[in-house]
Parts: sequence; C-alpha cells; structure tokens
Amino acid sequence: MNAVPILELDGISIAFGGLKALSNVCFRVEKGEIFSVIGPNGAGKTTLFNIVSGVYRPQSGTVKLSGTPVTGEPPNRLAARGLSRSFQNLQIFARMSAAENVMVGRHLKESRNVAAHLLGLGGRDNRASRARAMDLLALIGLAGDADTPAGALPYGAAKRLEIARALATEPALLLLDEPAAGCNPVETGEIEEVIRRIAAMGITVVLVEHDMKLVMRISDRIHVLNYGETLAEGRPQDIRTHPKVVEAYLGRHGSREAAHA
Amino acid sequence: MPETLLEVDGLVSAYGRVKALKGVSVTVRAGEIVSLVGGNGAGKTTLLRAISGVQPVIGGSVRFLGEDVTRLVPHARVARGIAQVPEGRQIFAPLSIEDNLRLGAYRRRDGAIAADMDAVYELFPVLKARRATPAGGLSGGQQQMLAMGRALMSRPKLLLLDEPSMGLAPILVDQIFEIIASLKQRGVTVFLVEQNAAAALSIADRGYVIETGKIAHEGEAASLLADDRVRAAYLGI
Amino acid sequence: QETIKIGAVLSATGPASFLGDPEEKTLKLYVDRINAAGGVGGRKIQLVTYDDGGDANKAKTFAQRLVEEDKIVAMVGGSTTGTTMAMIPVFEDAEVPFISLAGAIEIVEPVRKFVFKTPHTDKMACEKIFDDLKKRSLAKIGLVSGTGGFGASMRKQCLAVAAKYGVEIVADETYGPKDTDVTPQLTKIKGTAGVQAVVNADFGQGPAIVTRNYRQLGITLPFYQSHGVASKQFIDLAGEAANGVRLPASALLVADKLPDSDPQKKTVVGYKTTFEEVAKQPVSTFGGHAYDGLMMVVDAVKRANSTEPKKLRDAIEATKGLMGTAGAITMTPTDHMGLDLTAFRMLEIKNGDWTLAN
Amino acid sequence: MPALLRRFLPVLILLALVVALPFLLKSAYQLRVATLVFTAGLTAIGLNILMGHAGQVSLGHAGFGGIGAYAVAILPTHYGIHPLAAFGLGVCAAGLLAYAVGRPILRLRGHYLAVATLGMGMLIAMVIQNQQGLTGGPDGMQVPRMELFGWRVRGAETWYWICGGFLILGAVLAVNLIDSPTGRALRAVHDSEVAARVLGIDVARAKLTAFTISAVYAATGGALLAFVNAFVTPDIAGFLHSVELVTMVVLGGLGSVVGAVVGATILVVLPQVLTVFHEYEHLAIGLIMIGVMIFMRAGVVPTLIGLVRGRSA
Amino acid sequence: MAELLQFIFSGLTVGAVYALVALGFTIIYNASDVVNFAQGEFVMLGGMATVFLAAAGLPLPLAAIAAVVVTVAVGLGLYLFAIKPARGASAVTLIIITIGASIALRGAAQIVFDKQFHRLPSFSGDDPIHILGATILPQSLWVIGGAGVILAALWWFFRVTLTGKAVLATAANRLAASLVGIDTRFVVGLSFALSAAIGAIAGILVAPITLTSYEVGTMLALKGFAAAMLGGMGNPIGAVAGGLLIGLLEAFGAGYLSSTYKDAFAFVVILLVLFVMPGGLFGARSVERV
Ligand SMILES: Nc1ncnc2c1ncn2[C@@H]1O[C@H](COP(=O)(O)OP(=O)(O)OP(=O)(O)O)[C@@H](O)[C@H]1O
Ligand SMILES: Nc1ncnc2c1ncn2[C@@H]1O[C@H](COP(=O)(O)OP(=O)(O)OP(=O)(O)O)[C@@H](O)[C@H]1O
Ligand SMILES: [Mg+2]
Ligand SMILES: [Mg+2]
Repeated sequence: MNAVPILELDGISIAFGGLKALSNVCFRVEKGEIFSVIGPNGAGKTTLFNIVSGVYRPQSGTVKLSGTPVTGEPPNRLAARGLSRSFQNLQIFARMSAAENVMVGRHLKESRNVAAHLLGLGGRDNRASRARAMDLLALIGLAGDADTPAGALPYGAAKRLEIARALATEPALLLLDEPAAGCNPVETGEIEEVIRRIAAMGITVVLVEHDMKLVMRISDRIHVLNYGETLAEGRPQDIRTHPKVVEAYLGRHGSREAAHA
Repeated sequence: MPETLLEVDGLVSAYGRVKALKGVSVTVRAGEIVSLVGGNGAGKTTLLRAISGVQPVIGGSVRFLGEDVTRLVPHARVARGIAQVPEGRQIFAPLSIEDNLRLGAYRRRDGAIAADMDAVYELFPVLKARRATPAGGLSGGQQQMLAMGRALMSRPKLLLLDEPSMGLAPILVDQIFEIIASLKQRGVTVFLVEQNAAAALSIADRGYVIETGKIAHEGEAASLLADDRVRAAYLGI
Repeated sequence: QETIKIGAVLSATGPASFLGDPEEKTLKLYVDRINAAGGVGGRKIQLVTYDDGGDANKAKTFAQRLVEEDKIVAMVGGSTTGTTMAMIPVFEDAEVPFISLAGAIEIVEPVRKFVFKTPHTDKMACEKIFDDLKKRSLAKIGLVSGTGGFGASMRKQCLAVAAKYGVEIVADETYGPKDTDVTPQLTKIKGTAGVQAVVNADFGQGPAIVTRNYRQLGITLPFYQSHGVASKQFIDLAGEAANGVRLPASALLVADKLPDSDPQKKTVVGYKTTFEEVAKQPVSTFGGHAYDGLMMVVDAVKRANSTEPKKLRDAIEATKGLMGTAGAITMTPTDHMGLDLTAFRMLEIKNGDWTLAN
Repeated sequence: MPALLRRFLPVLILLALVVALPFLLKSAYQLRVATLVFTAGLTAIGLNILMGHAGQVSLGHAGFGGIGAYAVAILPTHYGIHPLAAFGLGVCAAGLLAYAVGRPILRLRGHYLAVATLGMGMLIAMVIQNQQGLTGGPDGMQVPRMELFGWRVRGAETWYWICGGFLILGAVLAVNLIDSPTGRALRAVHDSEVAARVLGIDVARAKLTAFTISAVYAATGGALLAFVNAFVTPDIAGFLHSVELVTMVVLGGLGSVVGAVVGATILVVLPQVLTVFHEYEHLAIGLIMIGVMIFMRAGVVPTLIGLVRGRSA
Repeated sequence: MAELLQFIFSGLTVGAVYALVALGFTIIYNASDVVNFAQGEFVMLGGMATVFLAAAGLPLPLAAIAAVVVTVAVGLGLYLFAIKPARGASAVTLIIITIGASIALRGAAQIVFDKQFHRLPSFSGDDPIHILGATILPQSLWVIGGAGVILAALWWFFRVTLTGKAVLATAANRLAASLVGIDTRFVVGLSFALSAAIGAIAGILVAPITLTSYEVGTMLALKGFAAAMLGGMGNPIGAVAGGLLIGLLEAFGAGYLSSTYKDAFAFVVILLVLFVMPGGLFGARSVERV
C-alpha cells in the first residue's frame, strides 16, 4: 500500500472480568476510506471504538493514528489529533440546544482563555462557532431545530445531531457507532447520503452498523468480528458471501439485505 | 371477529406545549399482530408510553379488554396484561441479568416462572451465560435481548414492542421476528413499532402509519405493503 | 405610659441552646411576673427576643434590628462569647447598654462603656478549682476540655492561671462538642505518669459523657467539672457516675442547703422555685444569669428613674450590692462584671445531689 | 441587540434592584439585611457555576468563604498587612487551595464528591476552630476596620454599595462565562462526560476551572461578610453554612444567576420575617422550603420564567 | 496492650453508632437515589419519643415500640406530603426537600419535646465488662449487635426478596420499573417507612450512650452519611464497614495522634480511600456503556 494508514490497530486485546471482549485484533484503515466493522451483538465493536477513542485502555496491543502510537491517550488528546466519534448509546448534551451541542464540538478550535471568557471576550468565538454549527445542522437536516433542547429531539434526530457534533471538531477520522439504528429505510438513505458527503470532504469514516444494505452499499472494506476475534476482512462482495460470516452474523435476513444493496 | 383487546380513541398527549399525539385512534384485536410505522418523531414511542400509562395524556381514552384504563397507574395496567419493551431498552443496569428477568415476572404469582426463565435463556443463550453479571455490562444488542426477555417474563396478553430489532445483528433480526410471529401462537397479542417496516408489516395482520402525531393510513398489512405512498415513504423502495 | 423595651438576642436553638433556652424562659417568666405585679415604677416591661441559633452573623443582624427597629433601651442577652463579641459594636455605636450572659473575660476586659456581663468568668472557675486542688495538695492534673466555645475558652484560661496556683497540667486532651465517646482521651490521661486529679472544662452533654467514661474506665482520681455543668440535668445524664464530682458553681444549685443566714438564700430559693414551677425543668445557673441581667436593668431603671439608655448605663455601672443568683453584684467603672471569687461555691455531688464541699 | 439584552437581563435586573433598594430601605438594619443578601448571593452565583453548570456538588464551599473571611481578620491583626491586600491574598489563597485539592477531589462523582468536599470543608473549619492563637477559636475574632487613603470604610450604607458592586460584578462575570466556550464546556461535562471528552474537552480541567472560580466567589463573599460584620466566628466555614449555600442555589434555581440571588434572599430574609412565629420559626422555614420545592421543582426563577413564557405563548 | 484494646472498644462503640445511622440511609438511597438528610431526625425521633413516652408512664419496651411506630408514621408522612407530591423532580430537588424536612422536624421536636438532653437507661446496666484490662459497656454490645442484626436483615431483604429487588430496580430505572409492574410509589413509600424504622431503632439503641436531644440528628446524620459513602453508598455491608472504620479511626486518632484533630484524621483517611476507590470500599463499580 501507499501512504501510512490513518488508523492502525495491532494486537488489541481487552477483557472485562473473565470475559474476553477483544483478542488480538489487527487492522489498518487507509486515509479516505469508508471502513466498516460488523459482527454479532457483543462481538466487541463498540469496545473497539472505545479503545480507539481512548475511552478504554487496551490490555495489550497498540493503536496508531497516522503512524503515531497513541495507545491509552485520553480522548480529549485524541480529539486534538483529529479523531472524533458518535455513540451507540446516545450521549447528547440534553440540556443544551441542538446548536449548542454542535458548538461544543468546536471546543478545540476556540480560545480556552478562561479569564477572557469571564470578561466577555468570547463573542468572536461564539459567533464563528454558531455559524459553523448552523452549517452542520443544515448538513444533517436539523437546521430548523437549532434552538430546540437536544433532550427533546426524537431518537433518530439525536443520532444525527451526534454526527454533526463530531464533525464540528473537524476530524480526519470519524468513528460512527450504529448511526442508522432506529431509522427507517428512507431515513437510513438520508444517513447514507450524509456519510457519503462526509467521505467526500476527505474524512475517513469507520462505521459500525447492523443495517446490511447500508454497510454493503457504502463500505470500501469490511472487517468482521466474532466473539472479540477477527472472522474475516475484505470487500463487501466477498464478505456478503463469506460462509462463516453468513453463519455467524448475516443469517437469511442479512444475506437478503446484503444482496439487495 | 375476535374480541377487541385494545382500543385507543382520540388520544392526545403533549410534552410541555408541543403536542406529540393529536388524536390518535388505534384498535388491536386479540391474537393479532399490529404494526405501527412512521418516521423519526412521528409519535410512535409516545403512543406506546401512553398505552402503558407512563406518559400523561390530555385527551382521548385507552380501553383494554373493554375496561377504561386511561386513568390507571402503570403497574395496574401491567397487572391487567400489558407489557412493553421500551425504546432504548431501559434495563436495570446495576442488577444482574437474572434479576432483570425475575422482575419481569414481578406481578406473577404462579409456579411457572422458573420454567419461563429457562425458555428465555433458550431463546437468548448469551443471557444465560452471563446471568449473574450486572446487565449494564451487556452490549447494546444483548441489552435489547434482555429487554425482550424481561417483557416475555410477564406473560402478557398484549405486548407492546418499541423497535425490538434496533441494534440487533441481522441473524437475530430474523430470530426476533420469528419470536414475534410465534407469540401469536402462544396467544399473545402484539402491537409492534418498527423502523424495519417491511419486515414488520410482513409478519403483521394489520398496520397503521403515523405521521406527526396523526394516523395517516391504516389497513391490512399486505395492502399497506403494496401501497405506493407507504412504500415510497417508509420502505425506501 | 410608655413601656420599657428590653431586647434579648439568645441562642435559644442550635449548639448553645443549653444556655439560651433557660435564659429565654427566665426572661419571659420574670418579665411576665414583674408586669403582673404592676411593672417597674408603674411602667410595664416589653421584652423583644430573637433566636440567633448560636450564629454570630445572625446575632449581629438581630442586634441591629433591636436597636433600630425595636428601639430597645437595654439589652440582656448574648448567650455565647462569639455572639456577644459580634454584637458589641452595635450597642457601643448605638450607646445602648448591653448586659451579656456569656462567660469569657474578653467581654469586659478591656472595659467598654456600654457592655456589662453577669456570669462569672471561666478564669474564676479555673481559679476556684485550682484553689481547691491546692487545699487538697494536688499539684499535677490532667485537663480534658471540649473544643466548643466554652471549653476552648476555659482551657485557655486554666492554662494561663495554673502556674499561679502551683498547678501543673501534665495531660491536655480535647474532644469535639458532639463526641459520643471520650475513652481514648481519658485512657491517655489515665496512662500519664503522675496525674493526681482530672479537670473537665465544658458544658452541655459532653461532661456527662466524660463523667460516664471516667467511671467506665475505673479512674479513681479526684474529678472536677466546671460551672458549665451547673444544672441538675448533669446529674440526671451522668447518673451514678456523677457521684464524687466536684465543681465550682453559684449558690443557686444548693439553694435549699444554704444556711438561713446566707444573704443569698432568699434570692436563689426564690428564683429556683419560680423557675422550676413554671418551666418544669431543673434550674440551671444559665437561667440565673439571665435573671441577674434582668434584675440589673430593673434596678437601674428604678434608680435612674428613667429609661433613657445612657442614663440606664450610668445606673447599671453604679449597681451596688444587688443580690443576684450568682452573688452580690457591685459594678464599678473598671469592673463591668461585679462578682468576685467568693460568689463561687465548691460543690460536690453526693448520692445524686449537690452538697457544699468543705 | 435583543440577544445581548437577553443575555444581560439578569444583570440588569440585579442592577436595578441594587440601585432601587436604598430608596425603599429605611434603617441601617434593613440595609444590613440587603448587604447580607448580596454577600450570600455572590457566593451562591459562584457555587451555581459549579453546581448548575458543571453539575458538580460541593458540600464544603463555606470553607472557602471561611478562608476569605479569616484572611481579612488574621493578616491585618497578626501580620500588619493592609486589609485590602489581605482581601486579595485571602481570595487567592482560596483559589489556590481549590486548584490544589480540586484535581484529586473532582475525580469523584455525585455523592462521593459531596462527601469529599464536605470533608475538605470540615478540615478548613476544624483548623479555624482549633488554631485558637491565630483565629480566636470558637469565640471568633475582630476584623480590623479597613482604611483607604485615610478614610475609614464603615457604615451600613458604604458596605451596601461595596457589596452591591461586587454582586453586580460577579453576575456580569458569571453571565459572560456561561455563554462562552468555557461555559459550554462546563455544561457539556454536566450532561455527558464521555461525550465532552471525545470532543476534546479536558474534563478534569473544566471541572477544576469551575471549582476554582466558585471558590474565588465564595472567598470574596466571605471576606466581604467579615468586613461588614467586623467580626468572624468559625460558623462561617461550617458544614451547616455549606448546606445553606447549596440550598440557596437549588431553591433559586440551578443554572440561573438571578436564581442564586433569589435563593440567597429567601434564606437570609426568611429568618428575619419568621421571627413573628417565635418558636415555630424553624418548623416554618422547613415547611416553606418543602413547599417551594414541591411547587417550583426547577427552582423559583426557572419556574417563574417557564410560567411567563407559557402564558405569552 | 490494654490501651490499644481500649481504643478498639471505643472505636467499635462509636463506629457501631455511625453504622446504625448509615444503614438507615441505604434503603431510601437504594429506592430513589436520594440521600435523605432527614435520616438523622429519624434517629432523634426514636430516642426522644422513647424518652418522653417512658416519662409519660409507658414501660420502656412499650415506649420503644411506640416510638418506632411514631417515627415510621413520620417517615411515611414525609414521603406522602413532601416527596410524593414532587413526583418527577430531580434528585437534588428531593435532597433539598429532605433538608427542609430535617429543619422542620427539628423545629417540631423542639416544641413537642424540649431542648434538653436526655438519657435512656442502659438496657443491661452500666457495669463495664472488663476484658484484658480494657472495658466496654454492655450497651455498646447492644449497639454493635443491633447493627449486625439490621445488616443481616437488609442483606436478606435486598439479596433474597423480590420486594428488595423491586426497590433496587426502582432506583436503577424508574420508568422500566413501572413497565414491569412495580408500584414505584409503594416501593418508595415503603423505603421511607423502613428507613424511618431503622433510624428509630438506632436512636433507641444509642441514646443510653450518646444521650439524645432534639438536635442530636445533625451530627449523627453527618457521620452516618460519611460512613455510608466510605463503605459504598447503598450497600449495607459497606455502611457497617464504613461506620466501624470511622469509629476506629477517630479512636486511634484521639489515642495516638491528637484528640483535637481526630475528626480531621478520620476525614483525611476517608478522602484517601475515595481517591483510591472512588466508589467506596464496597461500592459496585458503576457500569455505564456508551
Ligand atoms: N464495561 C464493560 N463491563 C463489562 N462487560 C463489558 C463492558 N464493555 C463491554 N463488555 C462486554 O464486552 C463484549 C463486547 O461488547 P460491545 O459493546 O463491544 O459489543 P458490540 O459488538 O458493540 O455489540 P452490539 O452490536 O450489540 O452493540 C460484550 O459481551 C459486553 O458485554
Ligand atoms: N422528552 C421530550 N420532551 C419534549 N419533546 C419530546 C420528548 N420526547 C419526544 N418529544 C417530541 O415528541 C414527538 C414524538 O416523539 P416520539 O419519541 O414519540 O417519536 P417516535 O415516533 O418514537 O420517533 P423515533 O422513531 O425517532 O423513535 C417528537 O416531535 C419529539 O420531538
Ligand atoms: Mg455496540
Ligand atoms: Mg421512538
């Protein structure tokens, strides 16, 4: 391959109590790719995201971002390195408006001079962040809800809000954990459109998703986990028919969906 | 014509000043599977919450087995046979998986509880393997299984399902729909909210389509599946 | 005719309610009695009381309120030294006489023009105890004191005057105002070489617990309490363990045991009977302080034949031989307390009752 | 600009109040009560930044107030430092202490944070109470009068204006902060720490910032109170006072600047009003607190705002 | 040796008092996530009501039972008239309500009873038991035993009974609890009644040692709260362990370090423990998935 991969995992393992959630997981994500991680419930996908984004620290293995080892760095430092994510279990700021949620994503781009903020000198940042937030809300189709308290948004909207918020950090690498959960096929189509646009901006996307139509349509490559171990990796057309994947994960329904894509 | 189990009439409900349900009427007959489809924020969850009694209503009525239950507290409705798998799973995170299931049968006093628990474990073997651990550690999909299992433990007459397939691996989606279909054989009536509209309607007898707090279409499931407007708006075909 | 407005800011609730409660009851009781008997020189007394809960900040606010809104002519109150010290500037500025019911000597030393106090100081209590120790040829003592206002202040005074009486404090322990067990401290004192007697400086429930722990540990050394426990309640709380405890206190506690010849007898028996009858609780010296303060004002009003605060102040300063529950009070421009050591009696608890020690 | 107006509305309300009150209040006593409201309100505004925005409780904030108060008592008395300098030093000391202890303490959450801060407050109070030589012990100590260019700062009205000025200043700073990137970071931490972290917020630092700022407010409030009273006792740093401060913030309305001052007003003025109930006073205070919280769950000010909005909509 | 043992006895006595109070916190906390600041007042009511009922002529055991009943009634009243009407309020709001209740109860007690200190007679006399040169009062054994029995009862309640699990479920997720058919109001009401009963029993057991007055609840609640948190909030075993540990720390602090700063010593240790174990000694590590 050509350049340094934007994300490189090597021998990642973690256990909770006696339960091995991930063992020896390795993969590389190239810059500009849409890379999907799929696998049965409890396979370790979210755990993998938690490790990559620094929420958990792996018991062994290394994480490299664009060639730099970052294993165990706290999430806020990783964010500064251009990594952002959304959450499977919603983590929106429920008491803030939708626009403010996205503005928080601008944190690293804003001044952090507390004294200046106390003195009311944060106005410039506020205006810039607000403008950017409105753009992003428009991107995900929530422009009309800018001043709605985020806690009052329906589930699907809140999931999209998380994407906008993550985008506000201007990431190079974006991890999306089940962005289409709770969306009907039409809405999933809209999410797909949003992801494509994100990719078009040059942002590398790592996607966890159970909607096979979406995954098969959009992914450049797919990595399959099962019981914390790698089951397969490859292009959608290979994964779709991979016997082990079909057996452990896709089943009839998944195969049908995947075939439809 | 089987008897009417659930009759929702002109239900109105609001969050603050925002009306989420603007006069919704729905009927579910005993032994049926009825699906409710609709977009984000259409009011599906609100309707199920109102039926269970955890959402205040400001107009309309809910009748269950002929009895007006509109003013009944939630636990009294559970006692009458209404169970719900809520949106977002809502498991008892610090409690063990086994305790979660046991609490599903909170209102029951019969001797078949242990047997039912085994049945749930059979449906979802992962749960059995981890039954003594706190439910909060489960993955999203595993929690969804637990929520389903917990609702089954109450042996409901009417099971309200709010997006039961959300976050489940495809292979389990098959399974969940099979389970729902099989509930019918066991005499459980199901009112199903699903984003996976095609799958939901394909196992349902009848269906409703809700749009911004109002029922927009209703009819036989097959005819809804064939309806062009529904196909375009919700099935993405 | 105009009433005589007397103010009182007391710690009727809170950690010092042990003091404030009987004080408030006493004031109310006697104001009612005086009014029922026709008032002072035909004028009724109007009592305005506020509860500061033991908080100096609140006390000061109430003091200001008494002076400015209620327009009182004299103040009897200030249950603790802390609240008193906070209120002093208010009365000094407003030039209204202020008779404090708190113990510390700082209140009247240096003398402030409008500030007086009724109780004996804790320094006097120390002196009285050390005097008794000296008589019994006991020189080395263990001191155990509460860290609340009363205990801390008395500890300071005792440490200061010990040398004068040839007393050496070989163990110095403290406990918190709400502690429920003091056996570790007492165990340490017990284990200290050469201790010949133990002195406990505190008020409230603490001394009762200390006394019970003292007996639990089987310590047999002479044991002294302070005037802070001078209430029958102490004996009730400490139970059997109280027997043998010595303490300096006013004659009030042994009212009925005083010889008829005692000049104080009439006053203390009168107060004791009245208080116990109406308040339905055993008399304490703290209520007595309030009685003394009120009587000082009444006496001053009579002599000054005026309710003008400044004239009242001058009259209070001229108080001479007024018989109070604490002793005969004689104020001078340099002494705004007016009591001497003879006002203290050394008592010993025997068979669950006070007796005069000799 | 209406947005700016909306933002500074709380400040304008408070300003109007501070300016208007002297026309209504007749005696020095009444001015004093207002002054006490201002000092408590200032502390409550600061605590509100920590509790209402960052979502972290502190049951030890009176301790910081105690540091401010005793600084202006001890430093001039024992070390001859000018009261104004002592004021500054005390506030800095409280801020530094908060900064130093905040890091480990703020790792704790919820009720555990509550006990940890409670412990910290108790330790401060204990030192004040027991260092008798320095602090006068439980009986308290005098605070020397401040002298500025030969002018003795005294009198109810003078302190009214000084404390009122500080209150307005405190409100302005708080309002600025809330609407700034820092304020948003604090509120984000309140709602979801993990989300805040992946967005680049250093959660520990954010909490520490709020803690330190609120400690500075508390120390300022404490020092002003000490000046006003010219006397301090250890109660000012005590646990009960800490609870009182938390109650002010919640009663008035978490997250609201005006609410903090309203909460302070309730708890300062109520005992003055309720003296008419004599021994029923405490019963009445307790019942009023319960009543307010039942009928105004979000606190007085947010509930009233909600009512007004509801009516106009 | 005798000295060390004496410190241990002192620590156990005081610690058992704290443990009893801490146990009272666990139930309401487990049912509603609310730290009930009026818990200390339950303890006070138990002791004071017994004193006054006994003074009114009731035989002591009867007075004690009546006092528990009175306190339970007060606990239920607190729930019905203060907590239940605030349905849907946040935990902070509810906590402030309990603070208000604690002020009101103290205010009422000072009127109904009085402001004096009182003592209940020790259950089995005041003759100290001598062990290896150290002494302990029989009443201390009552307190320690009481803490043990209540601990066992609570453990059984939460671990074995379905109602106990319903209590935990209600705290964990009230919505879900309603949806499985738990009468959440009944559960929370029950928890107030049980907490009140435990508080009252604690108040009666400790009154012969700590003495009692209308104000005694404040300090006991404070220490009990610290003990409960040290042990891990909501866990009865933690409550007892935390209580005993604080008692022992205070006793050793007073005995070996400085009696003035013994409380400081205890708090420093609490802080250190929490830094290492942020969920207390026995607290379950919270599992929150994202
Ligand atoms: N904090 C934790 N404590 C205990 N177990 C955990 C924890 N985090 C993850 N696990 C366990 O690790 C395994 C992997 O979980 P993870 O959430 O990564 O699965 P997933 O692949 O995202 O599943 P899903 O598709 O259902 O979201 C699961 O069995 C889960 O129970
Ligand atoms: N807690 C809340 N506060 C205010 N508004 C709310 C709240 N919950 C829901 N709403 C509003 O009520 C409406 C209906 O929401 P509901 O959750 O019932 O939709 P839904 O059909 O279940 O959507 P989804 O498919 O996203 O779950 C939406 O407009 C939503 O914004
Ligand atoms: Mg997952
Ligand atoms: Mg929904």
